[in-house]
Amino acid sequence: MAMRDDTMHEIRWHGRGGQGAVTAAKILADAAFGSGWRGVTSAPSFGAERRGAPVTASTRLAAEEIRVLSQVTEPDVVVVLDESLLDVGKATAGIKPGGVIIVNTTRPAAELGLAGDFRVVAADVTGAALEAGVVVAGTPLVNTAILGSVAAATGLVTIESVAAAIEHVFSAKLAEKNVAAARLAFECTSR
Amino acid sequence: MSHAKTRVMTGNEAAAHAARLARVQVVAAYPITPQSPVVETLSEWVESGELPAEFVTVESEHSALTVCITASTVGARTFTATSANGLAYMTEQVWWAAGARLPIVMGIANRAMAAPWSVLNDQQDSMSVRDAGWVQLYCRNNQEILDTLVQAYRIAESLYVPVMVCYDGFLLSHTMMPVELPDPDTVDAFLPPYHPLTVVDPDDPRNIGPVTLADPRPDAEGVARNGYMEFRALHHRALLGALETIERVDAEYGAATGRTWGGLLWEHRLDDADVVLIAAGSLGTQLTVAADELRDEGMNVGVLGIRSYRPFPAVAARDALDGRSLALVFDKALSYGHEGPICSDIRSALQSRTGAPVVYGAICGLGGRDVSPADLADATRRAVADRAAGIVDREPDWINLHLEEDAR
Amino acid sequence: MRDRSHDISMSRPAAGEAGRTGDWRNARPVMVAERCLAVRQGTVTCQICWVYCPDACIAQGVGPVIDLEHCKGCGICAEMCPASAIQMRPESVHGVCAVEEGER
Amino acid sequence: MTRITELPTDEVVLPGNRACAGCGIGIGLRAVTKALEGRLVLVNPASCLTVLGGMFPTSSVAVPWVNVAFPSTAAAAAGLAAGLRATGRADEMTVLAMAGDGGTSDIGIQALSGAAERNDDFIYVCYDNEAYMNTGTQRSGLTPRGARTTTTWTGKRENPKDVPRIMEAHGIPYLASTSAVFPTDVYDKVVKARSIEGLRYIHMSTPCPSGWQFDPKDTVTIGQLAVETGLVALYEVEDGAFRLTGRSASLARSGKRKPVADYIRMQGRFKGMAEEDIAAVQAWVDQRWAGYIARHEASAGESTGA
Repeated sequence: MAMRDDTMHEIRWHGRGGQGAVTAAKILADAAFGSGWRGVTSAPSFGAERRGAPVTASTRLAAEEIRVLSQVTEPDVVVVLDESLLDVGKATAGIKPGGVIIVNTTRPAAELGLAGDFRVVAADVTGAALEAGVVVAGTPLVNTAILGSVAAATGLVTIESVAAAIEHVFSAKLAEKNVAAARLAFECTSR
Repeated sequence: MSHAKTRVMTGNEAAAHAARLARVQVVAAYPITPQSPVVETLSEWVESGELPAEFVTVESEHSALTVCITASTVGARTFTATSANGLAYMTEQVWWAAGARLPIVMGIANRAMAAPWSVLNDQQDSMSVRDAGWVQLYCRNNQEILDTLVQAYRIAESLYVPVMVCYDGFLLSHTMMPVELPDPDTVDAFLPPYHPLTVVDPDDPRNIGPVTLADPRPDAEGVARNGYMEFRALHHRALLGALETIERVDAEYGAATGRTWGGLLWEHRLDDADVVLIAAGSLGTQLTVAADELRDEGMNVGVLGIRSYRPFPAVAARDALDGRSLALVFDKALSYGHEGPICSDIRSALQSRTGAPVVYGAICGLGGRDVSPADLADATRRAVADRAAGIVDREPDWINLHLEEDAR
Repeated sequence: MRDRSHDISMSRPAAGEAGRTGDWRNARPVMVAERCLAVRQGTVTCQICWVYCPDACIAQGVGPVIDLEHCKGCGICAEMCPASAIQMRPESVHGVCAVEEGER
Repeated sequence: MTRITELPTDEVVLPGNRACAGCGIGIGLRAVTKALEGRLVLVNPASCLTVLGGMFPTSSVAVPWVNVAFPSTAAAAAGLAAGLRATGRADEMTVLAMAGDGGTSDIGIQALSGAAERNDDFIYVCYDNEAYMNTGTQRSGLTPRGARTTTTWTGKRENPKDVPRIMEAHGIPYLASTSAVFPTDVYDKVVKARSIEGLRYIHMSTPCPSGWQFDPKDTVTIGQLAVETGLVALYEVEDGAFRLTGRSASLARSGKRKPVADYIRMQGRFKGMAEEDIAAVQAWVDQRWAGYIARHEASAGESTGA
């Protein structure tokens, strides 16, 4: 079992190159810092990223400074930006007993075929992104919306801190849409 | 300090902020993973006018350091950054910058050397130029990257030696963590303007860095001036002087900002430790987690971190290790055919010292091989067992190595 | 005392960096003033010897002046002089047994 | 065109330096520095010019001089220009890079190409003595066909690169080809270059008695012959307009180019060169010369509105 600082929470992100998983991991770290976590880190899957290829990223949250920099192998929380990654990305690998996996899907959690000692949270994050108009070149971008789902499903960060962290990244106009998407997803995700 | 603010940022962003706070005047760099975001950020600030500096978009790392060399020669404060093969490509100029006594500061996002290709972290790149006459400082986290880069200008410009600030690629360069940005006025007060030794003036012409013979040679007035070897001796003296300067600058930075980083070496639970774990960079950070775990198991373990690798704080390391039973040195680099470079330096520091600990080496993390605190704790347990068995000479322990031949 | 650890290799200009390079010569340029165009016209004209001297050993003038301490004896000035006013004379004249008196 | 007696008399090249007797560099360097009135900083990589400059603690050239690594000349000049701008001293001096043919066409071409593409603000003079003379006459990318060097014992088989054309392809604001033994041509070109902003490239043919193997007294004669045969052309390209200058312009008018054999037979480096090889060089020169004439006339036509 991996060693960790007391009260450390480890989140692993699964996305595809271009979906913004790395940005989501960063925004969550910023939101967590805004929510009062003194120790936060976020890291991309190290190495070259290519559009469309599966990528992972990680975020760690702790009450104190984080001193663990190695890869997240036993996450407390797994976030899946695209349902198609459940098959190819080994999304459930290593999930800590009692952990949670959050999946962007239109299907109910029970139909995802995920079994283990963890909670499965299904949310139509794409629906939230579309509703809020977070669409780039005809494609809905879910990386900000899903932060609302993470806030709802884990309670690790407040939706207000997520909103503030999104505002740090985007211009005012873009931030407004992205925050709206996150809030919608927050409302639609089971606690 | 009142205006200091904390933001969550990558190590590369922290490096860029440090260059901005130091008010660098000329930046030149060439893209290479994982360093590139540093110069992308700086070029954005130069284009937006946020950083009033010259940004030269050079065609190679060799030229990047060249631009810093000549800009520094005419008195500009300069910055560049690179990694791995980029550092290797500029190696000729790494030597030139030091021999010319130019206070250039360079960020190194440590990355493994090719071949085979790897963009991931180890420290082979900077360790391979340790002898070039630069100060080399290694950072534990992103805050230390920012603070050390600012300190580096003070060190460099006091001693007229260039400084390399090394931080682990991806593990720090691309990992976000909270970093407090000091107030610009605080940095300005800490870092006075750069006054070059070099004179570039048509009314007082000098020939800088000419052919210099082995022996002293008289000038036009018949006064004997240094030969090459005298200049090298003075350069060495400056590096040795850096031992004191690095500590003093860190302390003064602490007085200005409230943060110090241990000067040459840093320690974690070392006081009564019988077993000392040694490493440079973020590996040292992870060692503290392993040490805490082993302490919980009742093992007297502490950590000695190498912040200044050149100059090597041999006396301080010797004093810190005196009377311990085991020093276990973790290297993310290798002198092929011998052992890890930090391990060799620790051995030489302790040489012929009675009461010195047995020194074991461990090689880990080459080419980005993941190494967790648990792995480090396991390696420590193995070493402690070997020590208890009375083994003095031991081959380096390769952590997490899975050779095919071993599997058969 | 000044901290010499900051000394760097930085030269100051002076003539004769390579010593008395006049010693390099096998033959020396000798000015035959009455043939020199500048002398004949009494004005700073021609100056071809001056402009072509690689070592700046010839000072412009009505009758240019050659710095024999540093002149390496390449002979370009003599070769290019349109009036044959500069002649290259051997520094030493060799004989079989005895040394004859030369120009020096 | 400036006359010899109109050239400034101030000298920054000091007598008693370390260059070989009869070295063409001294003639060219004097003309270049006169054109800049001594208000310059010289960037110099390892080369014969380094030897001329002298050894610590004495310098033979009374201008600020920055020694740099062999491949780095153009980048070093770019850094000086940037550093002088950053410290508010850009108006105090012209940055002048001066490197040999090897330092320019071989090891230095990457940095030079980069600086040209960025149009960095300095003058680059390649003094072309057609081999690595400082290290003992090894062939460079600019060694002519037929020349024996210590790495082409039976004579080089290839023609040299046309570096000015390579530089012209970068679209730099000013480019010139000149010869050290035409000091007023050098002077006028550097004076013109001085007033232009951006990267200005000047290719300066520089005869070398030691490496080319001729009597040092013949440095100017040989250099003039190179121009009179058309092997070296004096020209400039300003904002794309090509113009032959000085002796080359008068040759273009008279059409009386001398045969390259006259030039080749005067030099020990071409000893034993086969007639067919000399003929091949002649053909190569004829073709290049025809190109110069065509461009010269085309530009002249444009400038007169024809």
